[in-house]
Amino acid sequence: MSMAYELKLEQFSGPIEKLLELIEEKKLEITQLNLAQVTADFLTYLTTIEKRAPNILADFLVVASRLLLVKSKALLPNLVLEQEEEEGIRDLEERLKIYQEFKAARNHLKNLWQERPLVFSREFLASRFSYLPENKSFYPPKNLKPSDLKNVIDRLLSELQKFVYETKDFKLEIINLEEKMREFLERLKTAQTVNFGKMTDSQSRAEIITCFLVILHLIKDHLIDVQQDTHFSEITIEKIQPRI
Amino acid sequence: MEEQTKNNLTAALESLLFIYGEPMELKKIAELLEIKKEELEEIINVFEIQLKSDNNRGLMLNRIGDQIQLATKPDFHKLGEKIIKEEIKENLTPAALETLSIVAYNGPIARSMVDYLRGVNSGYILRNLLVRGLVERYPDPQRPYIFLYNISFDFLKHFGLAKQEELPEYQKYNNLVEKFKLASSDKTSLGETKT
Amino acid sequence: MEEQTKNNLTAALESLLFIYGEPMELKKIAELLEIKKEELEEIINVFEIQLKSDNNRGLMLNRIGDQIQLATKPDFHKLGEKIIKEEIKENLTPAALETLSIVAYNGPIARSMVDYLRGVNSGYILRNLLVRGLVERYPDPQRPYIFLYNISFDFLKHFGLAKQEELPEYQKYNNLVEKFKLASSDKTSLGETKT
Repeated sequence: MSMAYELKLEQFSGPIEKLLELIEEKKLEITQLNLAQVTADFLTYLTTIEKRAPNILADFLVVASRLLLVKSKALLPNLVLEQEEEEGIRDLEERLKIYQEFKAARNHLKNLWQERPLVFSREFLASRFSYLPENKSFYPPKNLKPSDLKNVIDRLLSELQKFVYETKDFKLEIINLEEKMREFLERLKTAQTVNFGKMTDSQSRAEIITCFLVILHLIKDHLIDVQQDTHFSEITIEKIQPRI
Repeated sequence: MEEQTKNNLTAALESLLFIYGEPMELKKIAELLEIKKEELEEIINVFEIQLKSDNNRGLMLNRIGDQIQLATKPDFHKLGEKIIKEEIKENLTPAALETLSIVAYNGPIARSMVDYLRGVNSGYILRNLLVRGLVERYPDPQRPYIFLYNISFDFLKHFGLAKQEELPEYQKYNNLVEKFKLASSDKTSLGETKT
Repeated sequence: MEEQTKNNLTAALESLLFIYGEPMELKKIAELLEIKKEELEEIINVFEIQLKSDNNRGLMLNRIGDQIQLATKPDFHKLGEKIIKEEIKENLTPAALETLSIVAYNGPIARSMVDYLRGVNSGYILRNLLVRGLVERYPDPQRPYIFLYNISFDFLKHFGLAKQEELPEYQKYNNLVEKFKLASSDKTSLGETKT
């Protein structure tokens, strides 16, 4: 990953902050009902992240999936969620509340921050020469060989390399999203319904995320409908017949 | 401690920090001055108050954890800017501000906790803050495979603060997250790695 | 002069000399403090007496013709030598070794690039290597406020090498870093400081 890319990444708030922003824009309090109200906005924002900062997408999806649970609960009052899911929602609510309160602290920093330092210190041994014994100024470390330097730089660069390539791989998979969407709609053409479990069975984390995103997109565009007949049962994805 | 010795030790501390320039570990200072750490703490207190209360003095003592550094008082920043002419403008992007405020009010803090509060992997942002020198990290003494992040002396310089605790409403926001840390400690212990 | 202003000017003088480090012309100081040279002389006198008479102070004022400099009192010169010996006798820390290897394989190199490759601010460590004579620096001819660092000739000689290119697999590692440099070229021009 290049530094320019990192800089771009720095322009994006985290998902909790973003969600709080959406709630506050509408002057709402943090309640489950209100979370359901901003779910659509959050999903729209996801597309920005997907295009411009794909390597933090997975984290936004974690929050998105919890919001979808909140939303389905609001739409289907009889829906019973698993205990773990309920906890996930409560945890999200809790973090949002902390975050909201903490916002004042962040504003303190923002207001007090000076682009140029207000305080100055001295360089390490700024007046070194007066103290150097025997006026010598060369102190090599003991037992250091050129090959030691080679070993150190080799390790350092391979770590950096890992850091760069992990990100690249992830980007490539996400870029295939549009292709995946087409593929998926193709399958629905012939099958009419598809099971989410089957679709994501034995796939990598990145692929499951991609699938999930595809589904979110298609729901948003009213191209598919998602159903779960009974609790714990398989999620079925159905193509919506275009009205003529 | 006798008055005379204490005086000499304050003077010794001043000259030591003046020569060294960079932040210095209390342990190292105590060794060099050949005194106990408790004695050193006492001298530091005296020195700190002297600097702060005396309008004749242009210097102050900055402290983070077990390190101290001698620096100029913020009142004289215009003079500093005139002498040190190069561009040292640092701006804060939204993600940097978000991350930095968590570290500032709650450091030393593990990355997993920053990630959890923000809801996003903060590895890149923290690395960037490390590179810019606004944040420092060191291995957690309790859990050697985990790094703890805290603000740096350079961070203090941008605010003209002598220590982290001087941040506005520090205690309030520190407590807020501490409470939360406790409540969520079982969740975060899962995904931690040294990064 | 009023007491209050005089106090502030003494403090200003102290912070000015503290930051500058080297001997400074009286004329220049008067300009920076925006006072007349006679007023400055008065303040210098007061400051000099304060430093000399106060056993709490570890610093003194050196006068060389029309220049003054802040320095440690002779009583503490031994202390200064002790720090240097401590710093020098220690073997290189892993962080110092890392920094040295980057400079050795990729010098001349700007500090911001070393920071980026290591993922952490390296100002203090570079300064340390400079003091030990393992590394040299000179201003970048293209960018006036930026220093470029390289492995010192003394150190190469110590290794028994005639030039940097004789380091093991020099070309390979040098190329690798050049690649990273290109990838990051958008940023390096932003946050650089002269250190």
